[in-house]
This record gives sequence, structure tokens and C-alpha cells, in this order.
Amino acid sequence: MNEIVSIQLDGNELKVELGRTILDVCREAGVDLPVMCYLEGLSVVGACRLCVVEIEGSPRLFPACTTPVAANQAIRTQTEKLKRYRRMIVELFFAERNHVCAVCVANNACELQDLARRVGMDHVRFPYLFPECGVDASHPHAVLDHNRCILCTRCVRVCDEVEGAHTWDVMGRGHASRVIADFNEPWGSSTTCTSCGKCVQVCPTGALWPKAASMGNLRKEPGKIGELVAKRKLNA
Amino acid sequence: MLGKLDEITARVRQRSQEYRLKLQVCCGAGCLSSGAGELLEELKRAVAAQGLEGEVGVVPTGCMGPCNQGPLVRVSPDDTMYEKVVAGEAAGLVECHCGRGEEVRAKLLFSGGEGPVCERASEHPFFRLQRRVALENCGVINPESLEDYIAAGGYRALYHALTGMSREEVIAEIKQSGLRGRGGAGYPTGLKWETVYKHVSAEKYVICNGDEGDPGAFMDRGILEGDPHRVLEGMAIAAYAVGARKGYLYVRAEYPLAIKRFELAIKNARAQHLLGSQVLGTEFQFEVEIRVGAGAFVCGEETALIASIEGRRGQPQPRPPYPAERGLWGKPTLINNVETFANIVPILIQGGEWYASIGTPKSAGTKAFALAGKINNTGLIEVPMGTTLRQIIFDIGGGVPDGKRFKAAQTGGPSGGCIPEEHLDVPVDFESVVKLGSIMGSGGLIVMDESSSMVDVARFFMEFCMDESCGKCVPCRVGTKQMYDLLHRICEGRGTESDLALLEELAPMVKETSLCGLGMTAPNPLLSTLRYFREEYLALIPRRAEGASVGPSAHQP
Amino acid sequence: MRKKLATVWLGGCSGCHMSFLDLDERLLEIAQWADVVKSPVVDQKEFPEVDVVLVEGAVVNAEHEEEIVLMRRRSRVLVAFGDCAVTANVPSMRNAWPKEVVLRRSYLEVPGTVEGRVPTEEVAALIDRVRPLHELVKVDFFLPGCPPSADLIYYVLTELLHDRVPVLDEARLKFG
Amino acid sequence: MARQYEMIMRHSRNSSGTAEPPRTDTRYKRIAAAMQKHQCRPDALIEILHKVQDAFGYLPMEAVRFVAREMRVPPSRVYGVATFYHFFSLKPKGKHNCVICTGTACHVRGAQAIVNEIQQQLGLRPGQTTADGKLGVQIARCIGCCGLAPAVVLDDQVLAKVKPGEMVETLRARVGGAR
Repeated sequence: MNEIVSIQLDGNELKVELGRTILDVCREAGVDLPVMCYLEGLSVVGACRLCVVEIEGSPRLFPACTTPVAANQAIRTQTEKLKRYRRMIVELFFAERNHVCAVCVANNACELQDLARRVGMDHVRFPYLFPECGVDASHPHAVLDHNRCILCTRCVRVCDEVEGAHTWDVMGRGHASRVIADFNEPWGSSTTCTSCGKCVQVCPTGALWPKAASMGNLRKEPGKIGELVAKRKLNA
Repeated sequence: MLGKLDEITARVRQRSQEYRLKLQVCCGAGCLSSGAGELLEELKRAVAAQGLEGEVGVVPTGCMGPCNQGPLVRVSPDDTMYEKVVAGEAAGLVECHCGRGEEVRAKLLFSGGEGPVCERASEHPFFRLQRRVALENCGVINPESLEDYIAAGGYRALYHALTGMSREEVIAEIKQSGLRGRGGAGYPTGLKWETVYKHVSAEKYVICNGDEGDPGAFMDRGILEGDPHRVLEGMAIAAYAVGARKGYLYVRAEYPLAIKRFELAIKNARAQHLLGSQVLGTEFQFEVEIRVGAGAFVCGEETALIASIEGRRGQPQPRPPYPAERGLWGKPTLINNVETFANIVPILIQGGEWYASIGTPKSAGTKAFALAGKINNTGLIEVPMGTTLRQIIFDIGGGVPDGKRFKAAQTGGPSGGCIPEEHLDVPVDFESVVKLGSIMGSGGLIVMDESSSMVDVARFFMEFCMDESCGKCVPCRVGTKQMYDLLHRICEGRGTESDLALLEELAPMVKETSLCGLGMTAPNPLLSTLRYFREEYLALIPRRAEGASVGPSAHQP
Repeated sequence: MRKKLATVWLGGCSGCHMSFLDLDERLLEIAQWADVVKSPVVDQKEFPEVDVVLVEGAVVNAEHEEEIVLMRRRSRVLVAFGDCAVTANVPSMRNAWPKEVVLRRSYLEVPGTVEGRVPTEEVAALIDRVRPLHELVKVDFFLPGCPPSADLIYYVLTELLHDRVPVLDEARLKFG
Repeated sequence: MARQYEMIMRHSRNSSGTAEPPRTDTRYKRIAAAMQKHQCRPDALIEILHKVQDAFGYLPMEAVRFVAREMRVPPSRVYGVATFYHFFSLKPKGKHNCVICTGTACHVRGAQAIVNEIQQQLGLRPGQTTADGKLGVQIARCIGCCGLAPAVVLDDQVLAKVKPGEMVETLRARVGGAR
């Protein structure tokens, strides 16, 4: 057990254990921070920047998922600026690829769609980029649709860290980055994929979806990964 | 062991005393590409042909500084410098200067320009206003000769540290010097060393960051090519101080000559027990390996650099943990830039107090700059911190060519900004440059004249950042793309006022929320040009006809 | 004072208008507050001056480009009505390719095309890229949904026709 | 040496249906030797890819597969690294290569005009190679020769203060001369 210190979270005094992250503490205190790349059970990458918070005394913003709490921190999670920035980040997501909720299998079961309503995004102010994106339907059980991928890398991490197959990775860089299987080959011909389906479960959007699903009946269970990892630790 | 260094020194000195004159030929990358290699051979041949072998030596050196006047030859001890000497002129030059003792006036340095010409090179403002500390040996000694380096006082600082100073004392000296990281951010070097020193670990690493990716910057290249041992010695001293036994030089693949010379330096140093298991006969052991980058600007960011050394995609990690705590292979790691390491030796030799006396109170010492763009004397210089931009650009750099008017100086590359005429008298140090909306950066200084479009400059840097964004975090990956598209639209005359508004909304968000320095600073060129040259943006936006739509652009990106 | 209401159908599937018609008896309520002066269900050629216009669909062709500018000029409150108007939605799925490729594919290459040809006169020329309304004109209110539910349309129209600003909270705001 | 042969032979025997490198190709021996020098440690991946590119002029997929298998690095990771760094190319470069520096100093001194001229006169955009593979054109983000701006690297030789028209002539001569 680490030392207990006090912090202020949106004005409320809290006693917390050192060594935990701000996100952890927020979740426990019922402060709901938006996240996309973060998933319990996977390594933390701090990539989506949605969970950034303000800490009094610093001009910088801090991602809650990677920043540890410290004594006497005064954390603000819902300032007007943070809300504005979060909405902008969501808009950037929507403008980056070709997200068409109306024809998406994940319609009504999509973390990105939910996020858009949470941050009050009624339209995207930035020009849509309309990149040409492929759909890989070569796998017998599931489909990868790059049009809907937000590069959160949950699939990459779950495949490497939990399943141990490391079928997925990211190729290229910047806005040309793409999730790939093996040597950028059709998923169905992958020699490393175990078809465990974990990547499909953790994908927050309709980028990875089981062929058995149709719009309206898709249910993903990303939370299972956290449980799985916890159980493994128990057995280890 | 000190005896051996002295012995080598004596030998080199005696040999050079045999020469009446020494012809030093700049073999920096710039001069080599304009034919310095052939010139060197031709000069040797001419000296031999004219029977001057015993009295005139011909030696290669690293970068002398005035790169666009190359190939350069300096005659020592006369302190005469010649510019644009081609191989065909070698015989004439040797005959005239070395044989008859007359200067070749037409070839004197800067004689092709409009500014002053000096018989003694060191009297020319280009050199007179400089103060060379990190570049002390650059352009003077033969970078491929360990003996030359030793004769210039080399490896004495390391010896002194290993035999006469505790690790704490070394760190105290660096702290006292006030040296701050020369890679751009200006973090106090002594403090960084101390942090790594304090972390207890059997394994620690020292990394020299030579991934000089800013377009328009070539200071580190000059140092690595011109005085590789200086960097190596600085790294060894750092390793001793923080408790590391292994070091890496991470260098760009675009710098083959630097790689070659550094490799040679490592080899020669090992052979003389200046690296290896018992450095200079002490218990200290230190090995250095070179890791060659593969074309990714983001690898200049320390966590990305570490990922790259570990053989992975060069994507930054969130900090904390900082590399000083958990770096390469998860071990405490010290990362300093090339120029920072090049400053260590003089600090140890002459003392932290001496170093702190140069420059300004908060930014001690000197800073190397690479002058380029619309400026008469392009090249590599080093000045005390606190020198004004006007002195650098007009006195040392000789001003703007072709009678054009100065418009702005760009510092800090894609992370920096453009500083207009009205701020030229601000003394250059870390803080003042930030106040002007730019950053000191690693030392690239590009001059723009009245013909340069500042919106185009902003677009140029944004394109750079977009291409170099690693793609990990959203604000940088998508934000730089959006900002580039909007800037491109404005440059093409298709932009609208709401495009400008979008840019101004996006820029602070990208700045504040990006994961690493690349994204955090990517909006700087845009913001600084908007701050000082807003009218250029407005001039590019077509005026809307009365009563037309008030919405955003009616055009495609 | 009675308001003037228009509904317009640009590049969309008319689903939003179907949803509008799903207001059923509530249409009579709307009719107490406003005259529907221009709509696919009203025979009126010119676009008149109106208080509120619901614009369904994305801007897909040259005619739409002209119409939207005209509508903007003659409307007090312009509503982007449904996902196509707000995001360009399904029509924009062609945007990753040049329009020539799209036309060739649709009129010449698909199975079942007999002696196909790309029409040049009968229909308006496609523009290079399908675009949401706000990229061309100022939009006063965004009403996403594919389609927005009749309840939502009722709520928004009620507010707008009574000079109030509707608020789309988390429960009301949804794409798709 | 014997161990290197063994490595290549083992690799051939373990074939899983993908194309095998010719056992006699000395370039593979060199790559195998380099991997051995690093004990196939995964952190040497970038070093090894440098070696592959040195040997072939680019990264042929066959060699990339070889490296992944021998170093036991997951295929997607190797591919991810190879495509992250712009120095690596999965496509063969030209016999002659012209790299136009578009760093800041070169940009303000007219690098774009060189790119445009080459595109107009020779029909080559950056990243493209002529159909006969004789000439490839690339751009670089600052080669550190800012004093020589605008600079172009033609077959590893730095050309200083390049003028667009002359550059095209130089290229024509270089390609013509190779015939």
C-alpha cells in the first residue's frame, strides 16, 4: 500500500493512494472522463488525448490515463477549454476517415458515436478528408474496415499483449498510418492470427466486426479483456 | 597515462613546428561537395612539385564556417583565408603565397561579396564577433586524427575527471556552468545529469542525440564531422558522472561523413584506451555504439529516439516516466544533444564559473547557429548567448543579398517561429526567443527577405510536421493535416475568413494536447506568422462579393 | 404571427421527408403556426422568402450549389436536416474517388447496363465532391439523424417556429 | 561462415510456402552475418534493414520476410518499422537517383522550382522512377548543406546552388550517358 495523499478533484477534496493515475482516481470518484485508446487490461499509450485534464499551477494539460496523482494536486476535468478541445478531437476523428453511421454495423453500438453525443458534436467543422480506405473481408469470421478505424491501437495491443500473436501492427506514419496484419497482407491469409477474436471485442468502432453480426445486433465486450488479464494475474 | 597524452602532444607539436606554413583545407560537407577533396590532393601535389614539402604542410580540417564560400583554405600562422579555391588554382596559390610570400588578393575570403575583406581572417566581422567554444577545434584540427585532438588538449578533461574529481564534483561543475540543453528545450544539463546519477541501477545509458532533423540546421553535423573526439570525450565524462558504462550516438543516415568520422574516432580511441574496459588506466569502463537513424524527424524526441534505438517504430511515449528514470531498455538514461556534449570538455578544463561568465545570467555560454536562406554569409557560427539577431544577421551574416529588404528570421525550424525586423535587437537567449513566439531550437537560423511569402513559410513547415507526424496521437496526426490543408487553400487564394478562424481554433488545441514536442510546437510557425504578418494572410483571402454566402469556403481542399 | 416554412430535398434519399411526414396529426399542429410555402409536396417553382427552411440532403451537383446559396439568401433560419445535410453521409461515400470513376462505374461497368452511357443533359452535372451544407453556406441549426425521428423534428420545429433555440442534449443528439 | 550457411539452409528447409532466397546469393549471406553479429537481437532490426537496403538498394519483400523469420520478430512489426522510416523503400529505386533537398534554406532559395521543372520536363514527380528504371526522383527534408542551397544529391554527389534548367540537362546527360 502506497502513501495516502489528498488531492482536489473538480473542487472536491479526496484522499487517494500515490502511484495511481488520475484516470483511475476519477473513475473511482465517479468523474467520467472520455477515453478512446485507453482500455483496462492493456498497456497505456496516451494517444487519443481525450482524457486531458488541467492541473493547477501548470500551463500544460495532462492525459489522465498516464499521469500519476501527486499530493495536493488540484485537478480540473470539465473546464470550458477542456470541453472545447475534446469536441475538437472528436471532430478530427470524424473528419479523418469515412464514418457513415447510417450504414455502419456498429450503429448504436459504437464508442465513437456515443462520444460524439457526449461532447455535443452536432456537426464537424473541419473539412472531411475522404481518404481512400480498403475493407479487408478475407478472414472467415470477421471484417476489418479501414474507413472506420481511428487508430486507437487497442487491437494491436490486445493481440500482442494478451493473445501473444502480434498479428496486428501499424504501418506508415502520420495520417497515412494503417493497421496491418503481418506483412500488410489479407487478414485471412495471416499465418500468425489465431482467430481468437479479441481484437474484434476491443475495437471501439465498426472497424473490426464479426461477420455474424448485422446492424442492430452487434454487441462488443471490451470489458472482458480487463477481466481476463486480472484472472491471469490471479493464476500466475 | 597522462604521460602518454603529453608524449603524443609533444610529437605532434614538434612535427608542426617543422612546418613554416600550414595549409588547412576545409573538408566539411559543404566544401567537400564543392571540390575540397580534389583541392586537398592538388595542394599536396603542388607543394611537392615546388619542393616545399619540408616547410609547408597540407592538412584537412572540419567545417570552418563560411560554407557558401567553399572550398576554403586557411594559411597558418598567417591567418589568411581564401575562398572558392578550385583544384586548378592550387599550384598558383602555393607558388604565390607559400613560395613568394604574397597574398592572392583576388581569392581572399569574402572578396567576391559586397562586405569587408580582411587580410587577417580573424579580423573579419564574421569571425571577430564569434566566440567559439563548442566549435573550438572545428576547422582547426584534422577531425580524423586522434593525435591532433590530443595535441589540442584533448582527453585531458576526461583524465582530470577520472583521476581528480568525484562524480558529484563533475556534476557540480556542470551545474555551476549553467549549461542548458542545446537541442532546443534548454533544460539545465547539470540537473539532468544529477537526476540520472541519483537513480540507482546497475545499468545506465548515455545517449548522444545527433538526429538533427530541423530543416535548415547543421550545427551538430559540423561538430560531428569536425571534432568527433570532443563529443566522444563529453559522452565519456557524462557516463562517468552518471554511472553509465554504455553509450550510443544516434545519428541521421543523411550524415554519412559524420558517421564515418565518428566510427573512426571510436576505433582510434579504443586503440588508445580512451574507451573500453580501463579507460586511461582507471577502473572506469565505457563503450560507445553508433545507431543510424532512418529518416524520421520525430526521433529527435527523446522517447521516440529510445524506441528507435530499441529497433521499434520511432513513436514517443508519454512522460513521465522520464528517460532519466526509465529510458533505454527501461534503465535510467541520459540524453543530451551533440552540441551539449561538445561543451562539456571546456567546462571541465576552464571551470563552470568561467562558462557561466559567458552569455546571459539565465542562458550561459555560447550557442552555435547555422545561418542560411537569404543571407550573404551562410554557414556555421558560434556566438555568446545574448548576442542580438541583428548582430548575427547583419554583422556576422553580412545582411541580405541582392539589395533586398530583410523580412524575418526563422529560428527553431518547424518548432519555431518567424521573428520580424522590429525585434531584431532582442538579445538571443532561451527565454527571450520564446517571448517572441519562437524557440531557440537547435540553432537553425533562416533569413527571409521581402520576396518570401510568410504564409508559404507557414505552409512549408506545416507540411513538414504533417509528413513527420508519427501518427500516434490524434491532435498531431489529424490536426497537422487539417492545418496544412487549410493553409494550402489560403496559399492558393481559395481560402476564406472562416478557414482562418478554424486555423486559429485548431492551433492552440494541437499545441496544448499533443503527446510530444513535435505536435506541441507544430503550430508555432503558423501562430508566429499570424502574429506578425497577419496582413499577408488577409491579402490572400479573396474579398467576398456583397451579400454572398457567409459560410465557410466554397472550395475543395 | 404565422411563419413561412419550407422543406427542400437535395442529394438525399427523401428519408428525412418521410420522417417529417411521420409527424402525422402533429402536422396539423405545425400548420397552425406556419404555412408550408415550398416543399416537394407543394407546387411552387420559385423559392420564396421564408422564416425556416429544412434542407435535406448533401450538395451533390451544380444545381444544388446554386440552390443552397439562393435558399440561404431567402431564409431566416436554415436547418441542415438529417445526416446527409450535416455530414454528407451516404452520398459522400463516392468522395474517395474522382467523379469520372464513379460515373463510369455506375453507368457503364455495373452488370445489367446495356449500351450504357453517362448522361450529360438529363441530369445536373455532378460536382467533384459531395459536401455538407455548412461547407457552402452558414447553417443556423444542425439536426443530425438518419433520419431524425419524427419526435425530434417536431421538437425542433416547435422551438424554431416559436423563435426559440432548440437544444440537442445527449439524449437527442445522434448520428445514424 | 559455416554457421551462416547453416542459417540459410535451415531457413530454406523451414520453408512455409513463401518464396525462398537463392542460397547462393552473397547478399543474403551478408545479411545473415550482420544478424549474427547482433545475435539476432530484435533491437538490431533497424540496423539489419539498413544492411538489406545497402545490399539491394531497397527492401525486397523476400529479404524482409527472411529478416523477420531469422530475427523472430513478428511480421507486422517488421513491416511497421520498414514503412515508418522514410529512408527505407519497399520499391526499387532508379539506377540513377536524384534527391532534391526541400529543407528550409533550399525552399526559400527555390527548391520547388527544381521539383516543378523536373516534373514538367521529365514527367517525374518526387517518389517516381522512370519506366525503364534509369532515373528516380526523390525529395529529402534537409540534407544539412544549407549553405549550398538549393542543393540536389545526384547519385550520392551533392550539387550546389542548382538552377532548374541546368538540373534537367544534367539529368538528361546522366541518363543518356548510361545507355
